[in-house]
Amino acid sequence: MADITIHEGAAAPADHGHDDHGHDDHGGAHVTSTGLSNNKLAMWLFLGSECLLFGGLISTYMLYRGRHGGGPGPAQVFDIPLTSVSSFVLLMSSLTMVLAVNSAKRLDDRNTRLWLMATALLGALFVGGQVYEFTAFYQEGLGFTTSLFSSSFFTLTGFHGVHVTLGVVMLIALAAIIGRGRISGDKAEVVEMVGLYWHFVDVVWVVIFTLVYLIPA
Amino acid sequence: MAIIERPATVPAFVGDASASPPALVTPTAALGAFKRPVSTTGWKSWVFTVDHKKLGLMYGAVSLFFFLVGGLEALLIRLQLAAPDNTVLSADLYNQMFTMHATTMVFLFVMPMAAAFANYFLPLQVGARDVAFPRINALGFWLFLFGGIFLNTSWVLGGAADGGWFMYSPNSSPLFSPSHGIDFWVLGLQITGIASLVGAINLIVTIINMRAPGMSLMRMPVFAWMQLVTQFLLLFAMPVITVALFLLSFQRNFGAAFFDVEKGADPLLWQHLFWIFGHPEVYIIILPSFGIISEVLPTFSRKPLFGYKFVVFSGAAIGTVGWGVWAHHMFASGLGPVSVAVFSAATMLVAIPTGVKICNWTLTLWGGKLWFTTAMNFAIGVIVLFTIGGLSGVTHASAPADTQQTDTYHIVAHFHYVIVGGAVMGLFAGFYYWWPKMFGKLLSERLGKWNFWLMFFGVNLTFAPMHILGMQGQPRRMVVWPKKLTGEGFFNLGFWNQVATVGSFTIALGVLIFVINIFVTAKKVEKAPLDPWDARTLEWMTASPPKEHNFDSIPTVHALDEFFHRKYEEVDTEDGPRLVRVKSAEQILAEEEAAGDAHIHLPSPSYWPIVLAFSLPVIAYGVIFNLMLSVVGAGIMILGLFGWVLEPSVADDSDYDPPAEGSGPSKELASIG
Amino acid sequence: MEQSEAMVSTREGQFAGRRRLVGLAAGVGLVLAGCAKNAPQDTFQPAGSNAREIDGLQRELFYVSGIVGLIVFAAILYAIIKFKDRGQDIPEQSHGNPKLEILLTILPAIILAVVAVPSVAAVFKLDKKDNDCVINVTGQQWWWEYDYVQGSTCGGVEITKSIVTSGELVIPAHTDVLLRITSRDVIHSYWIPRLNGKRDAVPGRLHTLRMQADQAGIYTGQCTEFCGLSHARMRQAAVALEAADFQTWVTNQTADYVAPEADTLAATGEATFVAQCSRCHQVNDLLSPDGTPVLAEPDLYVVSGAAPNLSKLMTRTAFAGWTFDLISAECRDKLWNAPPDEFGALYLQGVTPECFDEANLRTWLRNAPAMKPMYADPTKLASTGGKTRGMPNLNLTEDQIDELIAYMLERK
Amino acid sequence: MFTTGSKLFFGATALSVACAVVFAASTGGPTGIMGTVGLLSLAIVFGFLAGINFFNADGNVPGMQQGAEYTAAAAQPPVGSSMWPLVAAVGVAGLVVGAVSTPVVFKVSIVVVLAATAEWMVQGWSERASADAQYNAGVRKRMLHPLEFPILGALGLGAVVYAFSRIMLSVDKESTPWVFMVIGALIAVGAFVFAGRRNASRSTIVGICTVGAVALLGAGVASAVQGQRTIEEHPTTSGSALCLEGGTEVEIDDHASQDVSAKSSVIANIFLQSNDVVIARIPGFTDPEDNFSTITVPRSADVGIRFHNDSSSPQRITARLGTFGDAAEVVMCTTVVNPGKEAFLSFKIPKTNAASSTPLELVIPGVEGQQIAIVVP
Repeated sequence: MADITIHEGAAAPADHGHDDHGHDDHGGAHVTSTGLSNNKLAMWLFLGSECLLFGGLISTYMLYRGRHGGGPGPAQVFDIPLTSVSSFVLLMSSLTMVLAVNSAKRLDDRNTRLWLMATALLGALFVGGQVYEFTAFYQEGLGFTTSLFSSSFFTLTGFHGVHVTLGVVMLIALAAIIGRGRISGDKAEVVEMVGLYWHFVDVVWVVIFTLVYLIPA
Repeated sequence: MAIIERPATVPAFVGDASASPPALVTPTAALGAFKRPVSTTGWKSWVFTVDHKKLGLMYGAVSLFFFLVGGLEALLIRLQLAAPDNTVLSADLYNQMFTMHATTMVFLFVMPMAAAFANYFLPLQVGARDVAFPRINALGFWLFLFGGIFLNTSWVLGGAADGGWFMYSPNSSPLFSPSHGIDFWVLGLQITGIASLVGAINLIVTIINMRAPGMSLMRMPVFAWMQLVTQFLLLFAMPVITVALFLLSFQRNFGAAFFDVEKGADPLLWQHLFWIFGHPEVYIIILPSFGIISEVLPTFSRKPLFGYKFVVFSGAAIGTVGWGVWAHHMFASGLGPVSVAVFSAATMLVAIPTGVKICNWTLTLWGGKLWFTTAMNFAIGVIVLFTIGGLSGVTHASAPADTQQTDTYHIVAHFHYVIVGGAVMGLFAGFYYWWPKMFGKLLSERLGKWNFWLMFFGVNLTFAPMHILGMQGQPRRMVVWPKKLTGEGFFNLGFWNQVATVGSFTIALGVLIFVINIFVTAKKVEKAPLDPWDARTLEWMTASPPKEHNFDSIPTVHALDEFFHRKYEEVDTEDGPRLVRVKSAEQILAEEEAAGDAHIHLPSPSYWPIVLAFSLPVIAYGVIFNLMLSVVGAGIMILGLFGWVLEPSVADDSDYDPPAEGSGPSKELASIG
Repeated sequence: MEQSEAMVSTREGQFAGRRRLVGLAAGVGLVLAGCAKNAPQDTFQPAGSNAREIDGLQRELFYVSGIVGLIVFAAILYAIIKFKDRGQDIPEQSHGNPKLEILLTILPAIILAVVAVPSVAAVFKLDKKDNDCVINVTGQQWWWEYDYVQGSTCGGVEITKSIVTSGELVIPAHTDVLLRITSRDVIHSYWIPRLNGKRDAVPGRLHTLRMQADQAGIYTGQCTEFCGLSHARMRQAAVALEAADFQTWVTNQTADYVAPEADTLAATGEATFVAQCSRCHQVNDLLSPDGTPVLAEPDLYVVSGAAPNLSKLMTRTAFAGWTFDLISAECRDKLWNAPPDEFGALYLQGVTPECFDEANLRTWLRNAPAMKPMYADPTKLASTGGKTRGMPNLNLTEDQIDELIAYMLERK
Repeated sequence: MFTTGSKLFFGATALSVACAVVFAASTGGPTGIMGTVGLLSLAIVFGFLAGINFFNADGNVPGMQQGAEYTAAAAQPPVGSSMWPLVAAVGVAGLVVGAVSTPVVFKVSIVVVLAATAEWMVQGWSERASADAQYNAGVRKRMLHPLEFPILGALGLGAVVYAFSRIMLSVDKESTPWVFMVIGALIAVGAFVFAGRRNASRSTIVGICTVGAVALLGAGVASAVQGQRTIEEHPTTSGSALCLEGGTEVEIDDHASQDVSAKSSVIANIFLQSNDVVIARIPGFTDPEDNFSTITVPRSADVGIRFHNDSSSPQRITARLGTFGDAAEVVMCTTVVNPGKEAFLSFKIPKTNAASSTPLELVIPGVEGQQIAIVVP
């Protein structure tokens, strides 16, 4: 019985193991119609969809940012120096993420894990900063239900915070899985995928930081 | 002959027990739980399956069930409206009924039924062995099922949603709709929304990345093209409704201010978000049906689709322009004249690609050799009914005219012609066309004709009078209509209301006959021929129903309508060139089998999709009744997610028990990885 | 023509074709001949300049659509008869004809451009806001309230004193009137089909809509944006009056309160009204027994914060969201069908004892929520802090109802 | 088939059902419902696991029987050591301590005991799975990793977030960016240093990281104990005193004009002209220059006016919305608007003019004798 029959002049189709989440147990890259791996394509599509999610939330915020009734408004509560630092920390984490992807491509497990953990820590720091910011705002009289401004602000930045948190969980899990050698296939691609997500979350934050914090000030 | 590999354990307990027993126990005995589910028969093979065909069938069965539910709701609505000041339904129940009728039909029937066809036939049409992410595919199905069930449990848990499927704020706020119905609606749609989103990503990747060698995008069947456009629309439309639903549920459940007018909220925010989703949604509903009839019409006309490229590009154009017209649902909302004028003009623009499609279908019939099967009847029915719906749509693309027509029965007539006449009839064309492929048996054509004509007349009888009702001043969403506003003469509005009610029961009769047809066909012993319609596309180039791995060898594609061109060749005769059949479907299949691949790995079934999907309704019930339950649900979800992530897509050898009978050569362990 | 001859001459295979033709013919016939006569809300019978503008556009659209539809159906019909499988050869596998396709793309584009231009023009034409008469129209669950903006000059009558009315919008004929539409709770939509298209009443926003009636008469309408439980029972009418009649109407609306004669049933009714109804319903200038003015406070009892002003209830012909008639069916028909020159006089009579249809009002006073579904069950008002949406059941005795009806009959 | 696993889960299912019944019977009120629902959910989860286990084992009776002598306890390799008994013991001790001291310790101990029991149970079970120790470890991992990973990850993330936010809340507001920067820089620099020194021993890195983590956590806990700095609520612009007195508050909010998004929705435009005369213009009337001194507003409806400050000084508009009954006068105002700017004010008047003991009007504090009467019919 013949092994995989390759038709004349044609690449072998993706005939085995259409894996989710990069668990390629067969080794060897898949041949896809576009040459782009399924996982990466799916991640791009997902991020495209996420753009509209944040687009909707940002639009809501832009519509409502001036409507704070008698409650505190953006000019009163925002602490621009702090948020600038936290934005910078998040941007730094993008840098460490790039280094993680580089290490993964060089098949350097040790540094991959190191950079992943550094990225995760910076991300956790950002989330911590957001928790601090929310707590402070709340105590300054800006509750979730106070005004349209507050509801849309907390929803927008909260959604972003949840995305960062999920990203941190992914990074930690990835570092752990690499450590246990559970990824037998193309590690670099998995790291790259998480990296794509992480960069996306950072870019969204740059947009939010600009539109929410900087422009009204 | 190709086989699906089923690794044996090392070593296997097979055959006689007296042989010297091997040293280790079998995985099942040892592990019990947490063996991967690998059975190919029985209920486990369905519940844990990741096979796109099984999932497609389950999608179909479940949406058909919801179709009957939604239809029942429609009949109750029509019964209530059969007489002036009728009392079949109370006002409260009526409001719930029309809300759930629309929600069920759109989200639980037409969309998932299109997903059923996409699941089953996209991989077959593009020559793949499965979708790109089979477990995500399973997740999508279970989310849809659980979301649908969740949504409908509201009937017994304090009443269903009563704000209309458009759920305009502030009528949807707790002050004006205190029952939990809207909470169920919001969370149910979130759950089915996730299903649509993951399904969209999966199918797009499948279409873009997993086409058979030689199948360039412009050699793809139109159904695959229309699904590609649909899935892109879903990909971008779903997050918008997700945002809207989040805002609403934060308002209802956590006191956020988004739609609180006293705090300065603008109720039009909801309308914009809803319709930015809602209008692409219209094309999400209709494009799969366009795809189906673009398969059916050429097959039964025995010639290729007229202007393939134009049909494809007009589909893509509809998908693009469809994003810029949402505000035509809001012409009476007070947007201001400039926006109204712009959106009015943009809306008319959408009519152009739609017109192109209708012309191309008609021209596909032109000069063909038409075979009027039931599938063909339904497809032609789509052209006719959709044309009516499209043209009445043009009458309210004009904003001033729309201010008279919107929220009247004229609109109800318009979109039912489009959705029932366009989408649902198209899906029925798909049933009759692909049934032999899915089940290996032909649906009865005799019952099918009854089914078609009852539905065709029923649709016209129900919805044509609604044009008149609307233009003569009967608004929508009215539990009663008063005698004093019906006018005079025999053809007064009361008469047309009764005609519409009779029509709705005619449609119901048609659907009943379809259901009967399913059972009659299931009892039938006679098998369908391999290629009953002399079809044109790849899905017919395999067994009926297809083997688990779809194709023994992945076909190489040389042309649009590959299968047809393998069967027919042009031969020169004295009367000029003639198409002559050179091969039968059976011969082609035999060739493919002979060249079959030996080692085909299919992804293994998995527990995790259903576990993960199950967690979401638990969380949702928690949001409504008690957040502690949400915590439990979140726990299940995290468990499911990590279980999923840590699970290889192909089961370990050790998960397989020894094959039941002998370890013949076809079952022997192939080398893995 | 040609197609149908082809059909007649073809003997075989008309199964599909003939039915389709019959269906089509029936459909067209229905649309042409099947309309109700004198439907009060018929958009094809405009009675004012704005509605006429829309009607012209609408008819053009229907003709264009109809013709295009007929051409498409004829082509389909021809194709399915002509090209039925009669054993002919499998046709040439042609993939289309680009030139034809481009033509078929441009053609609809031209047709649509033809209808788009007048549509866009009409949008701006209908949006003009130059008026001397402005009326606030406020929707709430489930009725409409009107008040006339001070400083307006309506049909030559200057509005200097507040007029608050509900259900029936009284406007001068031949005059442009601007409605400023808003809402107190959810979104409603104001629609008088024979005078103009609809405009949503959105809380927190103010939308304008012009009304103009060619002649005196009554033009009915309904709320057309789904607004909750009793959406179907939220109706309204516009009543156009000639200038002199309108002057009379305004004078009557702003006239001083006339207390019932002492010791009549109506006088007892006044006391009952003060005790039972005046919490929410205002009767202008009504005094309580101790001489203080009686001021309704619907904001304390009703979610929307408003209840219909009953000072001149019997000048209107229907109540409770203009759903239930105050006058008998014969009187209603007579009024609705009155010629324009007689209409004003007939309308200004208000509800006369001969025409009064007591049954509706009586049933309403016995138990309003049973007659029109409303959220007024005191045990189920947790989410609104005890406020009702609509009128609750007041558990009035039959005697009290008699008194109230007697009192109400004099409010005109 | 009743395998070891299925027996365990059937037992757990039965136990949780029993617990639910007992709990439902013994505890009333919302707690009772909450707890019962929780326990029943647990029962469903266990039932599900039991079901999988039970049904999946059914095809393999012969295998089990044949292999019985090899799966019997005697045939098993000796079991390894386990830390879980110790952890469980500590947990039980914590329970006792917590019961007499603080509830927090008690609750934490419950979690510890439960976690230890679960781990112990699975470990014990997996060690009997087969004779192959490596294989057994795989079985254990497969079962527990989906639980352990997320819990440990969440704990780690939660600890960092908690500690850091507590530190930030306790230091001065001015210092927060610096603290943030320093901790962020430490992480980044640390990562660069470790990445460069490939020869650094694993234990060194782990040691340094541990010290860092302990320091962060310690600082966090210390900050939490010390308590946060005082954070004051922002004053709000409502309140009649501020509105009626004129003058300026500390911050002028030019962005208040962003409120003016629904331009078509204002019931009147109020202009403070350069000569300090106040006029109202009402959209909709033929002559846009018609100046009104009254505006008619429907009662109980949210309406908006737009205030245009065409004068040369910063001004605000104040709406005096009546005095009803014994309540104080209702007064609303915009923030102070700079010359040439505009602001939006929306209000809702619940009752008619007649019900108010003070006039309803729009005034500019500091500009005398100019008002627009509000008519509420």
